[in-house]
Amino acid sequence: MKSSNILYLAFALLMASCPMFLNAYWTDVFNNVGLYTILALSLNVILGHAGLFHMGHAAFYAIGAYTTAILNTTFGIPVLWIMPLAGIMAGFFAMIVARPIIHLRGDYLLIVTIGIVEIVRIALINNVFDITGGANGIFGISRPSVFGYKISKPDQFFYLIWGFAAVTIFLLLRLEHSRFGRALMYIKEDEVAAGGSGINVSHHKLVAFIIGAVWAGMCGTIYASKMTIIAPESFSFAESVVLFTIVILGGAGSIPGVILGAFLLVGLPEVFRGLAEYRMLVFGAAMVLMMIFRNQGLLPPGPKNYDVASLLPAGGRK
Amino acid sequence: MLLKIENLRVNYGNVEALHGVNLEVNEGEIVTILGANGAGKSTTLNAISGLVNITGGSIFFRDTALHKLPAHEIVKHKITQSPEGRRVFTTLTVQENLILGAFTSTNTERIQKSLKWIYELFPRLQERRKQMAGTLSGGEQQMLAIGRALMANPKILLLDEPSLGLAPILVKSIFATVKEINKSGVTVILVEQNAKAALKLAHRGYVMEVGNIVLADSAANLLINEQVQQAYLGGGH
Amino acid sequence: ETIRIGLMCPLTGSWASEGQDMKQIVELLAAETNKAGGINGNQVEIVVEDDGGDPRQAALAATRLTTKEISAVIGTYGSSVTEASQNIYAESGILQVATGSTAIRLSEKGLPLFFRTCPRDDEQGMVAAKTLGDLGFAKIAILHDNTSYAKGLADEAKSLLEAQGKTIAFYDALTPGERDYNAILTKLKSAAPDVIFFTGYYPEAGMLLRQKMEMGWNVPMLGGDATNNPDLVKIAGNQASEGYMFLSPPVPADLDTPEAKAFIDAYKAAYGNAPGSVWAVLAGDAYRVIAEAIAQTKDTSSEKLAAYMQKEMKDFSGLTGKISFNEKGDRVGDLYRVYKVDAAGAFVLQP
Amino acid sequence: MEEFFQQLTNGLAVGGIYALIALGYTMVYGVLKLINFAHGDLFTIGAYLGLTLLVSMGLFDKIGPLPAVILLAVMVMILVAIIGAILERVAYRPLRQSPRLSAVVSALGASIFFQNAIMAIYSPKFLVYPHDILPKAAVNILGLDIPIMRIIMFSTSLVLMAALYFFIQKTKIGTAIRAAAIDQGAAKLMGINVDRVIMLVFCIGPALGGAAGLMVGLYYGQINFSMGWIFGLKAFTAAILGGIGNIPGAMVGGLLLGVIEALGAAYISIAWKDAIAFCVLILILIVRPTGLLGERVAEKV
Amino acid sequence: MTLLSIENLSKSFGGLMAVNEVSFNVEAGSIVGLIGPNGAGKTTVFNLITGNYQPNTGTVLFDGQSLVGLPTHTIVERGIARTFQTIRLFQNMSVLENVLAGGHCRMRSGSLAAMFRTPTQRREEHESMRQAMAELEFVGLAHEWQNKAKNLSYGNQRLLEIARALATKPKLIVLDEPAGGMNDQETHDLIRLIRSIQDRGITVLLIEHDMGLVMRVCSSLVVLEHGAKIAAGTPAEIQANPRVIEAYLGVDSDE
Ligand SMILES: Nc1ncnc2c1ncn2[C@@H]1O[C@H](COP(=O)(O)OP(=O)(O)OP(=O)(O)O)[C@@H](O)[C@H]1O
Ligand SMILES: Nc1ncnc2c1ncn2[C@@H]1O[C@H](COP(=O)(O)OP(=O)(O)OP(=O)(O)O)[C@@H](O)[C@H]1O
Ligand SMILES: [Mg+2]
Ligand SMILES: [Mg+2]
Repeated sequence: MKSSNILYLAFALLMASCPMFLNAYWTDVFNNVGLYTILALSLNVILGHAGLFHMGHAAFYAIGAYTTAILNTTFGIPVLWIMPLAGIMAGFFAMIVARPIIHLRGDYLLIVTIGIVEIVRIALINNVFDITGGANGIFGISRPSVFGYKISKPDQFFYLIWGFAAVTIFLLLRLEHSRFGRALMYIKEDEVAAGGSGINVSHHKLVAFIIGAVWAGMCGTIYASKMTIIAPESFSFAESVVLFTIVILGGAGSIPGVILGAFLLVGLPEVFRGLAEYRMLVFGAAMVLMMIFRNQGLLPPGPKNYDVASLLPAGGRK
Repeated sequence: MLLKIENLRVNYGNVEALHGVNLEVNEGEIVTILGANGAGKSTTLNAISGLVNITGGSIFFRDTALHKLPAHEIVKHKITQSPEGRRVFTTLTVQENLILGAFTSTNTERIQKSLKWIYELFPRLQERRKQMAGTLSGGEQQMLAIGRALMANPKILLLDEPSLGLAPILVKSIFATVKEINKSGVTVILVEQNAKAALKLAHRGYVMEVGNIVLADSAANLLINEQVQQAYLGGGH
Repeated sequence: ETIRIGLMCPLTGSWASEGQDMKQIVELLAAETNKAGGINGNQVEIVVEDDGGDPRQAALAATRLTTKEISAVIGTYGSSVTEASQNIYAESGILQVATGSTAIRLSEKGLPLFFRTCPRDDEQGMVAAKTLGDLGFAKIAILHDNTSYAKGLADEAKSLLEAQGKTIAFYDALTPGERDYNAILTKLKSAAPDVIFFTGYYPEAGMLLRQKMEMGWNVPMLGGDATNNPDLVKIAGNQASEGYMFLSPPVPADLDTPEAKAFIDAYKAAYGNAPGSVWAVLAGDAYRVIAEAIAQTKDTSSEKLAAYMQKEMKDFSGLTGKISFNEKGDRVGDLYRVYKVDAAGAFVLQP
Repeated sequence: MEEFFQQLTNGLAVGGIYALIALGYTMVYGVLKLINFAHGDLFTIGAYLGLTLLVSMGLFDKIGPLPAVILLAVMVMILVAIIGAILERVAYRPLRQSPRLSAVVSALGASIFFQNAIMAIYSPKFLVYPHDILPKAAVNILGLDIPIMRIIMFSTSLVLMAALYFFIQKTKIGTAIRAAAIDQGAAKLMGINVDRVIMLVFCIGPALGGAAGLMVGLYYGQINFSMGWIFGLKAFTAAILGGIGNIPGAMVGGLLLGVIEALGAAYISIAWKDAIAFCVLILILIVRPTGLLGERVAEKV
Repeated sequence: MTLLSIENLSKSFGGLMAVNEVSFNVEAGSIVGLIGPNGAGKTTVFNLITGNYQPNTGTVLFDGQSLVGLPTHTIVERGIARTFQTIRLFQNMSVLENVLAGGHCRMRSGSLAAMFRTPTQRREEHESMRQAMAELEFVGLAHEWQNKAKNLSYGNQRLLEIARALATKPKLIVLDEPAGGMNDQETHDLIRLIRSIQDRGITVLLIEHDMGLVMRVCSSLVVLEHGAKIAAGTPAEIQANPRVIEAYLGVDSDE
């Protein structure tokens, strides 16, 4: 077994035992960390791996959450059944909006994605199609149930959220170490060279967007059923900024980094609660300091391992 | 002695690229540095210009300790460089690039005169003076980089592979120009892959290998040196 | 043994000013209780949590409070923020007395431990429609700011006014937090209404009044209770705000009760000025209601307190008038008054 | 038709302010390629410092409105410039060699810090500039009443833009600034003191932001700690619309954004106005991927 | 057989005709050199072939099919690979990863296959790894496979670009100044490499200012000046062409 796998396993065991010694509040903090971990990992595909400046991820998250809320409250479909559909809706939305803008460079893409999340929020507030409930949002979303077992307490959600996080990490790790994952890294490193090496740049960018959106959409389902009420302000630009920060601060393109980033960005404000009205002040300063001291992010991606020992020519090592 | 480098050490991260280089340049000389890829030639030039931080040793320009000065102060002593990879200001025009070459000078008349001279040297640049430097062809950019370094009327001119990417006819004229400006009193340090041409032009030469000077002699001697012939003059075939 | 009461309020974020006022008032009242020997001899401790004015943070703050052995919780400001915490308190069996959350649906869910000291939007909508009718306006412009509260009030008023046969000449929302509302006022002006009913918050109301005057347009304007804040006049200036009317629960200064007078004096002594927002005062009322219930029942269990508040508390003398609750936990009685700003910028209670 | 022109002037007035903030934004961007999310907060700081100085010094009573405004503007610009320079030194310089987005996160942290620092120092309440210190008169141009203050603000933006454009495009220091923006190492080889140049940019940009803050305070009266966020975002949008890094572009983008918002509010829907503005932005970028005036430099390979 | 056929190709930038009515053919299996003074339009011709620029007029036929209007990656898939005049490697990635980029267009499995690691996907990954190592071996960089591209010496970076291009399994490889920055010894090795590329059945089109190299490896030459073709022929013919001597080669004064 590879050492990184042992690390992931140890982390999983540690996490699984958390609810046993954490009170409801800290369990719930961890739930939030888990949600943000999944969201940030989904953003990481776009921002960290493909290097696309995307600051509107909350839009995809919103689509998923609202799909869940609307289908659940009007047709009573159990939320976990809606989850794949929420992902597909978000992915579909991403495909439509990203296609015409995918060729925009850096900062231009950044403002456009900010624009998208704002347009979505404004549409939700203005009760578009008369189904989003306007500023009130949608309430009365039911709690998920797994094999007839209803999930409502923080420690129950803990296993749902972190279970989903584990699946996400597993799949995204595999994605990262594949032809597709490498293509994104090439694009991030140098688009012209990537195109010149035969990589379809805009196609891969678009697929990255869609994968990120699908995951964010599924995360929206969990969020909606955990809160039981969703409102437009939960999917604002500021929310996207938090996700963006998690990815960059943790280490763009590094899955362990993003997990650590989520712990810090979501956990630190809770740790600072004792500071009352000064907590965000300290938090802002902490962000600057962390960035200065680890300017590639806290855990930047390391070199990848390739098993080429068997392929090396016999006398190849000079 | 115009320039005296003693025991120069430079690190990139944890890796030492120069392990104590000693090099001397007299006023009015053309000195060439030869060496394989990665030997540390460019690093030596960049250390003189102050672009890399040195970890040990000293660089004296007459009595001035260059190693204690930031890059932009070194230029004020009229030491300019045409760097490896050209590094022209891509979104500025050709003329703006050239004018920046004389940034430290305040004498506008002088600047205009230099500009005229560069345009005579490279008529192509005059043709393209309003074009953005980044859209020039490779060779045109090389001309611009050399022209830019000449704009300040340097006392010491550092040329890092000036012939790279230039058409044969231009390579010849560049070498002729270097000779000419050297005659007018400019000291030149020349790094070249085209070792034969460089040695024909230079007064003296140094040979570098993985961060060390391994040979120092007059250019004429180096040209007939067996070791140099083998490694750099294509003597093997 | 100390009695612990939670206070959930926005200490940071865009509503920080409300939250910090709430904290000041509740802590002042608790200090007074303690000085007077506590409740039934027990000292009171206020446990404050910041909800940042954000539903997600509020859910966390609520979960955190549930782990702190509190008997009841006060708060918070903003309906959607309160809503995010409702389930959590309900599931932990903690009495919640909301203070600035006027959305109708909060008390329509059948949560037995949920109360609020503020009135509901439908009540204000009714009063607004009636007031506008009484004042004889026929062509009415309604402007809200797309927040849950303002939109709710605007919708409520709109349907009531339409039922009365009034013309709604304009109905739209501005974006809060901006500085320049000239474009909106220009558009409003071309609709030529008799009156503007603005259901948003005081900063925007102040800017609207001021820019309306600068445009040289003097159409009357009526506001909702979220504009009851002395800063309104500071923002708009005396001249622009003169004649502006708004609906609001009465502020303590306008009540003759000894409790109200004592509170004003204590507040001034402690903080040097009169209390600003009526919503913060309603948090004070929430505290007083809980304290009263504990004192009367000699118990701190949420069920007992809730039962007492619902059934036995009648016309308890609060800082904003008499307080009783109905079976949904809503405050009963017609609370709303009409205020008008005079030339000196003072809020004058209309008869 | 009159309403249309009225709305147009409304839009231009707001746009003038966006433009002024966007100028500082674009300037900093042009050199460091840094999306300075703290720029909006420097704007807020300008507004607060202006108020503090105004109240504490009683300038308007002593020397009359016009000299007072000018003196105030100078003081605010200097102070905000100093804060900007400190910000650069502390939060951005250590990140100059790191990935671009690292500096963006540092800027976001600085923004949160500033916002909460202002709240802690000045309280979260709305603060208000004294009324009636500026002339409220309006002039009638072609049948439209236009407040003098709007004209003053608008022309200030124009003058500052022109001055800045001249400075960046035509002066030696300006060319040095642009050179440092492209290749800091090569700029050093020209004898340019890159640190100084960047420091200078970080004085000018924030000073412009501070001036805009003061203007907003003086004209609209009401300020609060979080107002920089919205204005900063609008300014960023404006800068992108015009082509980021391009000074006339910031001006054009700012004015256009203001006008789109006003006309969108007037003829489509007020509630959707920001969404309309973003839609127009996106459409423009689809057609012109580097903004209205941004140069389309095909990368030469 | 003609592999690449360029006809009346033109490209202007603003008022400048960078490439002006250029026509030439590249026979399958040959090594053709494109030479000319600086700014003559050589790199621009390459960019037109590989889809980095779109021509104003003219056609590029490859294997009988037009390439005009196709995106770069499709052209690579059709079988044209290139290197860049200013090196464009993935600087922060390993040597191996750089070569794997070339193999990308010959692989099929997508993101879902990657997540669920299907047998086909694993086989494909392994095969592309094997091929990448083989290409590194071919250019002599196998021992550097773990190194970051930016830590290679200049000459080795040029070789790595060639390996990456070869990994796309091209029919035609276009090299833009492959010997730039190499000393005589390294240039000598490069000549051998180019010949063995030809031996693999790959056609080569190259730009080079090093006449030693051009004269030794190219079977035919095309000369551009001011965007227009001024001469074409065998190296010996070109070397003796007075117009080419005047515009490009210059007179040898001392050799
Ligand atoms: N920025 C850098 N970071 C890390 N290592 C570097 C850097 N620049 C150069 N090196 C390393 O330092 C050593 C010397 O490089 P230098 O560029 O000085 O060589 P050179 O003699 O100029 O070679 P060339 O002929 O290829 O230009 C090489 O091993 C090179 O890999
Ligand atoms: N994007 C562009 N915009 C404007 N002019 C351009 C552009 N690209 C190339 N040019 C001009 O077109 C001409 C041909 O350039 P090209 O790069 O093809 O030359 P080249 O033959 O490769 O020269 P070299 O041998 O110096 O590399 C040059 O004069 C160059 O300035
Ligand atoms: Mg070198
Ligand atoms: Mg070229």
